[in-house]
Amino acid sequence: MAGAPLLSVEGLETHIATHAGTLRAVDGVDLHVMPGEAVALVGESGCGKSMTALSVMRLLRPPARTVAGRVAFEGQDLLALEEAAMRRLRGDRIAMVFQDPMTFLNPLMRVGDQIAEALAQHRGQSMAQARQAAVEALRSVRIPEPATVARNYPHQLSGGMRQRALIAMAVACRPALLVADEPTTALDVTVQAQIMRLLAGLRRDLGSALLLITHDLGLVAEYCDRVYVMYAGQIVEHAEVGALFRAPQHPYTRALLAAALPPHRRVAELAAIEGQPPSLLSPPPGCRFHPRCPARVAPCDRDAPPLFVLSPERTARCWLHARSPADAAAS
Amino acid sequence: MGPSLLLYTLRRLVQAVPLVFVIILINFALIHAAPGDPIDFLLGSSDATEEYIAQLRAEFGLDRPLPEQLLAYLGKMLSFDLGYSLRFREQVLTLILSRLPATLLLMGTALVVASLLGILLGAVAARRPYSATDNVATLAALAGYSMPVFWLGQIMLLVFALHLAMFPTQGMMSLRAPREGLGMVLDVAHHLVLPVATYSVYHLALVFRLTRVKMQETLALDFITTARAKGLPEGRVVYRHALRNAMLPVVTVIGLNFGFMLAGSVLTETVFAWPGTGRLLFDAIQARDYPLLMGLFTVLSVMVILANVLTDVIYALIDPRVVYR
Amino acid sequence: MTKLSRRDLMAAGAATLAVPGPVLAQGTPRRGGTLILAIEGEPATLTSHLATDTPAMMVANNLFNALVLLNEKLEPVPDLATSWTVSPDGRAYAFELAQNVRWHDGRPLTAADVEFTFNEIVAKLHPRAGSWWPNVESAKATGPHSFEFRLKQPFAPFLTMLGSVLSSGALIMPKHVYENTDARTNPANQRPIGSGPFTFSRWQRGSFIELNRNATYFKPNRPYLDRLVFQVSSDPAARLLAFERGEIDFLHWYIVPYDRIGRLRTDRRFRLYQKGDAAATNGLMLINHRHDRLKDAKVRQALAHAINRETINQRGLFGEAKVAKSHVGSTIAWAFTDRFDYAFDPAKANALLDEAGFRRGADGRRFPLRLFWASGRDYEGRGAEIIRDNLRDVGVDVTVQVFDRTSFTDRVFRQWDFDLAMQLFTTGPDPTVSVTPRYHTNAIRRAPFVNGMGYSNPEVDALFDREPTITDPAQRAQAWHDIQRILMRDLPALPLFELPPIHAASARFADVVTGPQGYIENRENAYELR
Amino acid sequence: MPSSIPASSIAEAAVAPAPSAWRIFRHNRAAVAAGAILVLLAAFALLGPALAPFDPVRTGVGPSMAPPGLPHLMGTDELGRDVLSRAAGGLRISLLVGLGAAGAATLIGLLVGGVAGFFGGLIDDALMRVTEVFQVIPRFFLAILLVAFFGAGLFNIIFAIAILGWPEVARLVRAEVLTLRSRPFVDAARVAGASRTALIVGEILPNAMGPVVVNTSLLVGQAMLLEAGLSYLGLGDPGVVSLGVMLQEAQQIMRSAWWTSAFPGLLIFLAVLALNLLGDGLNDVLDPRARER
Repeated sequence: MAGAPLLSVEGLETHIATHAGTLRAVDGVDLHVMPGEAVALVGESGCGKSMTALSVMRLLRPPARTVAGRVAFEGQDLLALEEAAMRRLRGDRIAMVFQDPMTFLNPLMRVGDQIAEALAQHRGQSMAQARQAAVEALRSVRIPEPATVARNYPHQLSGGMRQRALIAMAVACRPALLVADEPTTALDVTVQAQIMRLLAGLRRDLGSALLLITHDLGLVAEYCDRVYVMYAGQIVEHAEVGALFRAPQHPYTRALLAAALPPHRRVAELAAIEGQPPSLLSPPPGCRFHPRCPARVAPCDRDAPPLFVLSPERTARCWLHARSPADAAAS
Repeated sequence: MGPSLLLYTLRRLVQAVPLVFVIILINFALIHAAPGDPIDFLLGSSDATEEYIAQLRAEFGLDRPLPEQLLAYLGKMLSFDLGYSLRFREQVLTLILSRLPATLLLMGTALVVASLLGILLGAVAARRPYSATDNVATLAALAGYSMPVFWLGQIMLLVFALHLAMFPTQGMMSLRAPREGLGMVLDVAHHLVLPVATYSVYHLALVFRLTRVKMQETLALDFITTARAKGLPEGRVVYRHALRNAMLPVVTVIGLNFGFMLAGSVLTETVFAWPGTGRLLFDAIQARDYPLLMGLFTVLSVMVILANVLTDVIYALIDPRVVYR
Repeated sequence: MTKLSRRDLMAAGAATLAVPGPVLAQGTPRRGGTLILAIEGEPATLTSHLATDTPAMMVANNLFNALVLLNEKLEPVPDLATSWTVSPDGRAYAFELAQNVRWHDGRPLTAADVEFTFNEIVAKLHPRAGSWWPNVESAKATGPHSFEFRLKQPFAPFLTMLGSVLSSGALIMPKHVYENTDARTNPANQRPIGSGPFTFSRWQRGSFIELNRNATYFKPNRPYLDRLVFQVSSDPAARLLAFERGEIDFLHWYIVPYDRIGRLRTDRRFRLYQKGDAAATNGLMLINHRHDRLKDAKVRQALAHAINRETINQRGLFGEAKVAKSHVGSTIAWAFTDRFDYAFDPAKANALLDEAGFRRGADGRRFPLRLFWASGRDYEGRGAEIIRDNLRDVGVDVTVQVFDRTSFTDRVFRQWDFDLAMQLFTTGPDPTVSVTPRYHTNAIRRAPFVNGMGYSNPEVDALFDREPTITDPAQRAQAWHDIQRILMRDLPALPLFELPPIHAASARFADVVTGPQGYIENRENAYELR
Repeated sequence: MPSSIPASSIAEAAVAPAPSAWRIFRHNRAAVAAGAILVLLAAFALLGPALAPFDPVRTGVGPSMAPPGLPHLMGTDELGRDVLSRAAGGLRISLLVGLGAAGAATLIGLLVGGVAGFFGGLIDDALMRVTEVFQVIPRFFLAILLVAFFGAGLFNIIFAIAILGWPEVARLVRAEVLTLRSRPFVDAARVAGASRTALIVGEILPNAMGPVVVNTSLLVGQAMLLEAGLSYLGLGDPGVVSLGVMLQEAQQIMRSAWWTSAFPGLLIFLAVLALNLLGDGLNDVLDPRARER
């Protein structure tokens, strides 16, 4: 790995103010994405991975707010950027693909117009030109009869087609980074594969990097280079895909992997992760996973483990890796 | 889409026919359920001649069985014979039609002003919920919502007509020096200000509140995030993406409230001596002119039904998801 | 009375422009201007032959003429008739009509129109014809411009009656428009063709009625104003505002806000007129003689002593009215007497009620009564509240109930289902036409504004029947004093107040009211000051 | 399941102990103030006639048209009646009309909506058609007709106004019942052999009450305004003095004695405003979703 990262997130903290108190949705996340690289952010729903993505995009809405950290993209600190400057980046250099193609499309606007809007905004094209370009964008995501589809409303398309349209919208301006938040969750299995292959192909063609947010380890294995595993607002493990699948270093990652295996290959005691993810309003003391952890040891319920650096591309937040106090301090 | 929209409109009109039938049925039921001889309700206390009474009895078939009477009554209604006003000695329909333009002018202006202002203010307030602007606007809307219309009208008169002498107090035009052409239009507009202001307040408050809530809800929807993720300016996100979606329920409620707006017109027209159907209704109540009362009820109900059909059509124009079925 | 020719007198009257009365104005009358008059409701028609409502009469009098009008002394003066003679036996009235009168459509007005009006319209349709028409034997044209009434018997108030168009409906209608049509539904009722000082221009339904100056009016120089506009204005508060703002120039006595008269009087922008004796009106409390307590005269007299009518005047009418002391209006000076009035005396009322055998119960009450009034005239409602309190003070437990006018009329005059009721009655211009029809036994009919009280006294009936045939004024006055004595003793109703005939007009106009008809007179004399 | 990203994240807040209803309500300061105003107004209406130093009906307890001051805090009217004493009684009647009409409308709406939602099918269709008819016809006019035809008694007025309000309640209840009907706890009760009535009354309605209570609080205010409107048109019950009747009476003299119109008007305004604010507050507590009403 050489050169400067395309995206680098350091110490990101995003809080949500609620009636009951402050919810630490993202609690000190570090991650980076290299140009052209595909990186996965994996975790159960509610672990803060989507909030991380929205924090990076600066699409949070009150009561959610990023309170600390640094997000560097192509050398600029996004969190310090003027809103207008950020807007120029969004949809142009960084684009986002969302989970549910139905609800993320404006039901009252023609599909083509929704794509053309971004082009008109960033490329300074007239609406007529942008509509032409939108048809091309639809063609590039392999939608048949793109000119017709451009004139359709979202409700007239199938789920897969809608997701393609959403992707077309995101890639229309050839972004350097594509943030995809569970892009296939709402789709049929067969369609899922098509969409993922489409994303992979586009990435190759455009040379874009991909930050894939998902809970589906199968997708990760197939399409990504590196993985961050997130639990309760924190990164608990980081590794190259092969290394992670071969030898997960965090009990939570292990549990995730086990849950993803076909039933006949599951190891009994790890078949499912017992219990519920903790409340982010008042996380448990010590390791946040300890109440559910099958391998907890002495300090787990007292002291929060640091991120132990196992190798340059490998970290894990677990006392099991505490070979000496120095290791802990080093993180 | 043109022809299919037309067909849709026609179909909705046809579907409204049973409603008109129900209105007529209610009228008929009222005549027969009210205490006293139905003929009293058709005659009031006027000094009618025996022949006229006999003629009415024959026309309405009051000596025949109820179903036959209903048929006779239906027949009269469907041939636009709404009866004869006892108070004004004139065909009820003629009377109502002569008053309808004034009411439509007042209502139409108020509806447009209130809806546009209400939607605009609602959208602005929704962008910064619970800010000072929002709180003031919300409280003001609630206040407008909570005042008897006629009382508000009288306050308006005292403040703007008497003390500030900015607007005339009565009627639709200056009677001392009638004007023609543009002068007359301006004169009518001048007379329109206070009644419209009074009349709009309730509706404005309603539209404002609804728009505000719907905008807040819409701004929290996923496709707004998509629009922002595209890097669109906030103004475009709010007014092009959110407002149009938030408008859908607002349009429906505006349509449904048309009937309530008519109620406001009675009170406003009376306070400002506006020569519309509301004033006519007031006169009809004072004189217990039952044929006129029922005629007004019928005509205004049909107007409300038509307004609802119109609302459906507008909704269909805004929302591509409506299936013209 | 031998011969009652007034030809000489009347010719002189015509020469001095017909209608005497003080000219209030500074300066001389001049042409031009628009007078805007408020009417409280939309009239049914613009003619007088069907309706007797105020708005209709206010408009109709400007569009039509009568044979004669009345002066301040309630004496007849010429209108269409330039002169008239009465036969020595008092049974034939011959009129000469002005020669140069034309209908608004240009046709000449002749005696045929007069004949048609009385025989075909007044006799058949006018709601109040019953009070005088039965005296008429025939009404005939005797030439193109001469006309004669023959009566069955002498009828002293006949000319006064003809001049009082509100009571008689005697506005002359065009034969060529109404002949062979149903006069009730003739479209001309809404777009009248008359002979009066103003012509019909337009009727904006619910808004206003506009009349224009009749350029070919038969009276020289009349009228002065170019336009009359009758603006419909129902809301009292808004109407007053419009008047103060100068949007309306005239408020007639039924809609003048009595509480504001004091202010208006001192405001130089306005001028008050106190005229209208021909249409003088009293407020009465009708007493149902069928009620088993009220049929006792002592009880009725006790009520009269118990009610403080001065309070009703002060609080109900803001001190602008007068306490009514008889059934005849005080403006009819020759007939009026206040000798038989009742003093406010609760002690006496209590004594009378005890005497009548209705002693107070343990709770201090004697018996319950219902007092009805019709919504619309707020002073009647206030009067009812005061009466309730007065009567409760002497142990009569009164409940006040208010109805809309139609239901009220129905209950009181058709159903006779009431104990006490508030009602206005006209007292002018002659008691024969105003008092007799509501207390005569033959007026006990189920019809509006007649003897719904069920009062019947043969003694007074005889007087009622004899009195109009008396031609000697002194004797006739004596008869009316006798009638008042009996009526005040029997109390078919208790007179409460005489409504003040106060009209308010903008001071920019002069002579807005010049005669005894007050609000309903035509505006041919009114002019705008410059 | 369609959900926005922030929403799903915020859903985590639900894991935390839910704030109490009182705490949410208290958070809405306007609603708390409104509640306080309502309590004061209700006390004024209920105790006023007893505490007021003057007979509200009796004329001449003071001078005619005395401006506000001592001893007549709200002045007197033209008959020398004490405006404050009358207003207390008037408020009581207006509140009675408001509560009566809103209560009746809610009851009818509960019945119709509950039955339609629970039984579904033909019954639902039929009832909903009727509801639609009543939503479309100009109900204020129907109320006018009813009062004009059957007389302006207090009961008739309450009934006529109730007719105005029930269709919304019915639709609201039906929608709630439809969603609740398929919830597990209802199934559980059904399996346990509960009768239909027991199901509706015992299981479904209590759970549907939130939005209904909110709607009722708004209806009370609406009904008070409608009563005032009917009174202005001369269709108030003349036998009892409501605030609307007072306003109507004050028409004649409002220029000479502004207080005869100002105080009754202000009382209606305050009461209805407080009811609306309260409705908003209750809405936050009881029905965070259906805020459009």
